[in-house]
Amino acid sequence: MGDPLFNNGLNLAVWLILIGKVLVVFLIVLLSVLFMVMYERKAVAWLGVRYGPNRAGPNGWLQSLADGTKLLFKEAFMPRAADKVIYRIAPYLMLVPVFLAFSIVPLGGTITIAHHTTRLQLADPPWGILFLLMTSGVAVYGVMLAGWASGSKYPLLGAVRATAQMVSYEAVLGLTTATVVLVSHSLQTSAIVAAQHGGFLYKWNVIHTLFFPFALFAIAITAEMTRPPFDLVEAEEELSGGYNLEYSSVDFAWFYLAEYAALVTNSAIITTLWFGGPDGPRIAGHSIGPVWFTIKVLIILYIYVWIRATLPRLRYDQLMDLGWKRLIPGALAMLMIVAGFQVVPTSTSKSRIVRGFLDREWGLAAIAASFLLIAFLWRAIDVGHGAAASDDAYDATFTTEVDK
Amino acid sequence: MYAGFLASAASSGTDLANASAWAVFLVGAAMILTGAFGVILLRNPVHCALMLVITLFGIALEFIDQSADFLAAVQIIVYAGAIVILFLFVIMFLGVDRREAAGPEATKFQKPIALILGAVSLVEILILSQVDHWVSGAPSVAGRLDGPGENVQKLGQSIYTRYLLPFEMTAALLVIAVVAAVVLSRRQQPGASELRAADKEKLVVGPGGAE
Amino acid sequence: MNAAYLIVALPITGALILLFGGRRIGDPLSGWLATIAAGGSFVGSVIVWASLLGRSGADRTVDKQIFTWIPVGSLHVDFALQLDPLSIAMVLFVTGVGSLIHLYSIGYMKGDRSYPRFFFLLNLFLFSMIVLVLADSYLFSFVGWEGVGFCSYGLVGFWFDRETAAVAAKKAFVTNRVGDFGFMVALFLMFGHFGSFSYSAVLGPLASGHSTLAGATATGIGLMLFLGAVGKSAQIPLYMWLPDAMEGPTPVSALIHAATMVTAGVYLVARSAPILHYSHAVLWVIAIVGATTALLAATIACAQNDIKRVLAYSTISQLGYMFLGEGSGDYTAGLFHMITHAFFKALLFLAAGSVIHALNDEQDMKKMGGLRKYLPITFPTFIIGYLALSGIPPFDGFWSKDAILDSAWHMSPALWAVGAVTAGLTAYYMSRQVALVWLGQARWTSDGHEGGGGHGGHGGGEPHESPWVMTAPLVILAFCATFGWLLNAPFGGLDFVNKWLAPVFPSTIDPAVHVGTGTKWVLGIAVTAICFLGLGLGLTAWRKVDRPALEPAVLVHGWYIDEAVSAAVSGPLTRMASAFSFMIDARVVDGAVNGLARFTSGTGRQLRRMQTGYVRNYALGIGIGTAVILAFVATRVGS
Amino acid sequence: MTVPGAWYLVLAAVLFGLGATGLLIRRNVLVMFMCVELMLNAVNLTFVTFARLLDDVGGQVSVLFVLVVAAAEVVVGLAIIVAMFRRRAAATADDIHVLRG
Repeated sequence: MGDPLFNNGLNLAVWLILIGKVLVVFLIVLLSVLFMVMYERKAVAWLGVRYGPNRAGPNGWLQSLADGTKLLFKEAFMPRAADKVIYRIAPYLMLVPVFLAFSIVPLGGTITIAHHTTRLQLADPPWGILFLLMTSGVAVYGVMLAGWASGSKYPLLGAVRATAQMVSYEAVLGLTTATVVLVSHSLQTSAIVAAQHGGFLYKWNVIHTLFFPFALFAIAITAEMTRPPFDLVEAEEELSGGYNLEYSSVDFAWFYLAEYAALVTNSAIITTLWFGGPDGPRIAGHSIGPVWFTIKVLIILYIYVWIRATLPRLRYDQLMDLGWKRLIPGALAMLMIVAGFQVVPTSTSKSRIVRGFLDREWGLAAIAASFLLIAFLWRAIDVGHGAAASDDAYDATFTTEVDK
Repeated sequence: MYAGFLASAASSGTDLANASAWAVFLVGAAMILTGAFGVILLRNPVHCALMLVITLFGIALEFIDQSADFLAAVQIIVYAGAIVILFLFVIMFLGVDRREAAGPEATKFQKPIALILGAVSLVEILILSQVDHWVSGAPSVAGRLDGPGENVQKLGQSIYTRYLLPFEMTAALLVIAVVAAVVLSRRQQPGASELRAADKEKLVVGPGGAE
Repeated sequence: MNAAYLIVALPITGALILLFGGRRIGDPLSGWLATIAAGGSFVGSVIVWASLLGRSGADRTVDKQIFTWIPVGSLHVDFALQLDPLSIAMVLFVTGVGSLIHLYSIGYMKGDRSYPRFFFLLNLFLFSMIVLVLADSYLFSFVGWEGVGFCSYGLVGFWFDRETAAVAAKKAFVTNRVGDFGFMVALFLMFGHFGSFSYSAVLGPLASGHSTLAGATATGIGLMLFLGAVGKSAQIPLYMWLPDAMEGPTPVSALIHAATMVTAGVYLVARSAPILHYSHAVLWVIAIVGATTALLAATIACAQNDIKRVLAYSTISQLGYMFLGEGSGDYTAGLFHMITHAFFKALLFLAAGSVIHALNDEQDMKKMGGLRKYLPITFPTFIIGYLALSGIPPFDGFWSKDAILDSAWHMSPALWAVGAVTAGLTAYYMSRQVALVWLGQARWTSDGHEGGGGHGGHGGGEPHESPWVMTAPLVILAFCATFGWLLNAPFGGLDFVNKWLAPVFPSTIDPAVHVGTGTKWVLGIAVTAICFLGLGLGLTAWRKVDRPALEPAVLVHGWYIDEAVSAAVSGPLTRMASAFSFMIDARVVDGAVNGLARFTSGTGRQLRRMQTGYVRNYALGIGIGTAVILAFVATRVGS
Repeated sequence: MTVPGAWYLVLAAVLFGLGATGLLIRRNVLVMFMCVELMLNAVNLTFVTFARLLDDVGGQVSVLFVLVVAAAEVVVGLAIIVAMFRRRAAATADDIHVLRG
C-alpha cells in the first residue's frame, strides 16, 4: 500500500533518496513561488492591458527574485509592544504547513533510482487526506499569531477576521473532501489519483461527484487562502494592510512566500483531488504524468489570477453568510447525495426495472432528503433574515427619531 | 510525524523499529510535559494556548507510536485546528491577553494545597506504576485492532455498527452545543424581544428624549 | 391481528391531533376527524373479530405485546393487549356505539366554543375505554379505568363555567375515586397473592380449576373488585354521581350510559368471573346489590321531570339488572343485556338530545308534549327505544331482560320478584315519559323558551328535526334495538353471544342455569304481563292530565339519599376534621414539620460556609477526594 | 511497538496530574479550560494505550467520542465566558462567585 521504497527496509540509499526527495519538493515549491509571483503580475497586467514588470531580466522575469533580494537586506523591524518570541515564530508557522501539504501531492508514476523504486511523491501515508486537513487547520496559527504578536490594532483586527474566515470555511473543505473520499474509497492521495484513472474524464472526481462539491471546494479553499475575492484579511481600505502590517524585511518575505506557496500547493491539491492528478493521455507510449500535472496546475493558477483581476472583494457579512448559510448546507447535501449513490445495491429482484429502481432508491432518498434539508435551511435563513431585518428596522426607527 | 511513519514501514531490523518507537515516545513525552508545564506556568493566556498545542502534538505522536493513525490526525484537526484556535480567538476577541491579576487569592490556602495535592498525587501514581497488572480487561471485545486492514477502516466499522447509537448521540450533542453557543453569545437586542410590532408603534420618542 | 394496534392507535392519535391542533383544524372538521378515528377503530375491531372467528374456540386468545412497562425484579408488567372473545365483544360495541355518538355529536355540538376540546375528550374517552377493555392485565386495565374517570370528569364538566356542571363533575370524580380505591386494594391483594397482575397469570389457573386460592382471599379480592365496579357502574351506594352527570352535553350522557363508562364495571366483574367463582358470598352480594339498585333507581325514575334524569335513573336500574345477572352466575346474560342496553339507551339518549336540541335546551318534560308531529324521525326511533327498554317483545330489551330474570329465578325467586317489579316500573316510567314528551298537547310556546347557552343559531320558531348527522345514528341504533336480540336469540341456534363467549366462561366457573323450558315460558309471560300492565298504567295516567299526584316527594328527591349523605359527611365529619386540625395538625404535624425545617435550615446555615462560590475551591475538594481514593488504591494494591 | 504500555500510562497520569494542578492554581478561566483539555488528553492517551494492550478497537472509538464531547464542551464553555465578559471585564474564575447568591 505504502511507498515501495520501504519494501526492503531502511538502508543508507533509502535515506539518501528520502532526503533527496525532501529537497526536491522543497525546491519545487520555492521555485514555483518565484515563478508564480511573476506569472501573476504578468497575467494581471495582460488582463488589465498594461505592460507589467519588464525591467529586471529578460522581459522582467527576474523581477520577483530582485524583489526578494531587496527584502532580505532591509532592516528587520519590530514594534515595541510586540510579543518578541511569537512575533518571530509566526512567519514560520505560516510557511511550514504549506510546504508540508505539498508532500502528499502525487506528481505522477514511479521512478527507479539505484534499484530503488519510489513514487514521485514525498510521503504517501494511508491517511493522506487527513494530513491535508491537518495542515490547513494548523495554517491558521500563522495568521492569527502574526496579527496578535504585532501588538497593534489593525493587525489584530485582520487576524481575528482571518481566523473566523478560515475556521468557517474549513468545515466546507472537510465536507467536500469527504465526498472525494467516498467515491475513491480511500484516504490515500495516491489511491485517490489511481481511482480517477481511465474512463476518459468521466472518472475524474470533478465529474464523478456531480461538479458541485468541486465548486464548493474551490470556493472554500480560495477563502482558506484568503485570495481574492475573499481577501478581507488584508483589506487595505479598512485595515491598512492586515495581519502582516507590522512585518518588514525577511519576516515579511516569509509571509509573501507562504501566501504564494499556498496558492501553488492548493492548486496542486485541487488537481489531485478533482482533476485526476497526473492522469492524462500517454504520448508515444510514455506516461508523462508530471507534464500533465504541471499543465493542469498552471491552468488552475491562471484561473486564480483571472479571478483576482476580475472579482471585487466581498463584504464581511456576505462572506460569513456565504460560508455558513450557503456552502455548508450545500456541501452537506452533496455529501448525502454522493453517499446515497455509493450504497452497494443489494436487491435481487428479477426485473431489471425494479432492480434498477431499488439500486437507486438510496440515492433518490438521499436527493429527496437533501432537497428537504436545503428547503428547510433556506426557510430558516429567510426567517432569520426577516427577524434581523425587523430588528434593524426597529433600531432604525429609534435612530431616525433620535436624529431628528 | 514522519518518524512514526518510518517506523511503521521498517520491517527488517527490529532494533531499528524498536529504537524509533522509543525515540518517538521520548520526543512525544518531552513535548507533552513541556507543553503541560507551559500551560500551568506561563502567565500569558496566548502562550498557554500555544503550549497546549505543543502538548497536543506530543499526544498525536504518542498516538502514532501506538498505531492510532486516524486518531492522531483527528487529534490535530479537531484539537489544534479547531479547539485551540477557538481559545485563541476568544482570547483575542475579548482582549484578555493580559497578565493574570496578581491580587490576593480569594481563599488563602488554595495555591499551596493545590501544589501539595499535585505532588501527593504524583507520588501515588509513581507508587501505583510499580504494580504489574495494569491491564485487566477482556481483550478484543469491540473488535480486533491488530491484523490486516487500515486503522481507519476498523475504526469506522466499529463506530457505525457497534457504537452507532453513541455516535448519533454525539452528533446530537454537537448540534445542541452549537445552538447553545449561538444563544449564549448572541448580543441581546435592547428590548427587541419584549416589544411587539404593535408596541413599537405606540412608542413615541420625543426629540432628544430617546433611550 | 395487527389491526388490534389500530383499534388502540386511532383514537389516541385523533385525541393527540385534536389536543395540539384542534383549534387550527376548526369547527366541523375536528369532529369529522374524531369520528373517522372512532370509526376506523370500529373497523379495526371488526377485522380482529373476523380473524378471531377463523380460529377454533380454545385458540381465540391472542396477546399483542406493545412494550414492557414495569420490569422491576420479578414483577413484569407489559403494555400488551389481550384479544379474546370477551374483550372483542366489548370493544366491538364500545367502538361501534361510540362512533355513532361521535357522528351525532358533530351535529349536536355545532357552534360550541370548545368544539375541538369536546372531540378531544371524546376520543380520549374512547381510547381509555378501549385500553380498559383490551388490556392484558389488571394494572394496565387500571390505566384505562383511570383514563375513563378523568375523561368523564372532563366531559361532565364540559361547560365548566356553569356552577352545576362543575359540581357534578367533581361529584362524579370523587365518587369514582371511592370505587378506584376498591380496585386498587384488589390490585394489592392480587399482587400479594399471585405476584402478578396479568389476566393469564391470575385468571388462567383459576379458570382451569387448579389454584390454591383461599375462599377468604377470593372474597376479599372479589368484594374489592366489585367495589370498583360499583363506583364505575353506579350501583348502591355509589350511584349518586350518574344522575348529576346529566350536566354534561347529551352525547356525553349517551356515551357514559351506553357504551363506555358504566359498562366498565360490568366488564370487570365478567372478566373476574374465575375469582368470583371461588366465593359464593360475593356472588350473593353482587346479585342483591344489583337487584336493590334496579328497584330503587326505578322508583326514583318514576318521579323525575327532567327528560335526561329519567333516562339516567333507568340506566342505573338497568345496570342493576346486569349485576343481578352476573351475580346469579349468568355472565353471558349480563353482558348480553349490556349490549342490548347499549343500543337502546344510546338511542334514547340521542333521541332525547334531539328533542332538547329541537326545543333549544329545554329539558323539563312538563314543558314538552305533542312533539310527535314536529320530529318525524326522532319520534319513531324514540318509540322503538322505549319499547325495547320497557321489555316489550320482540324488541331486544325483552330478550336480554328475560335471560337475566331466568337466572335470577334460579338463584332465588325473591330476586326474580324484585326484577319483575322493576320491569313493571320501568314500563311505567317510560310510558310516563313518552306521554309527557310526545303525546298530549303542546305545553311549550314557540317563542316563550329563551335560547339556551351553547348552541344558538336558531332562535324561536317551531321545533324542527335535527340534521342528518344526528338522525342517522338514531336510525341505525333503532335498527339495532329492534333486531339486536337476534345476536343471542334463545332458540333456533341463534345464540351467537353464548357460543362466542363460551370459551371465556367455561362450565367450571359458569355452570349452566337449570331452568326448565316450561318455567321459562311461564316466567317470560308473567314478566311481559307485568310490563304491559306498567305500560298501560303509565299511558293512561299521563296521557291527558298535566299533573296527577303521582310523584311523591320522597321519590322526587331520590329517597333523600343525597341529602342523607351530605348530612352525614358534612356534619360529624366536618366537626371531626376541625377537631383534628387543631389538635393533631397544629401541634403534632406542624411541630414535626417545623422542627424538621428548623433543623434543616440550621444545618444549612452551617454548611453554607462551605459554599464559597469559588469554583476552584470546589475543584480543590474534588482533587483532595481523588488523592484520597488514589492513596486507598495504592495501599490496597501494594499489600 | 515495543515501548511497554506502562510508560504511556505513567506519562498520561503525570499529564493528568499536571492538568489537575493547573486547574487548581490558575485563575484565568480560559487557562483553566486548557487545563481541562490537558486532563482530557491524558485520558485519551490511556484509552489508546489500553486499546493497543487489549487489542480492542473500542478504546480508540472512545477517544473519538471524547474528542467530540471536548469540542462541545469548549464551544459552550467559551460562549459562557463571552457572555460573562459582557457583564464583567475580567476572565477570572473567582469573579463568578457572585453567582453564589
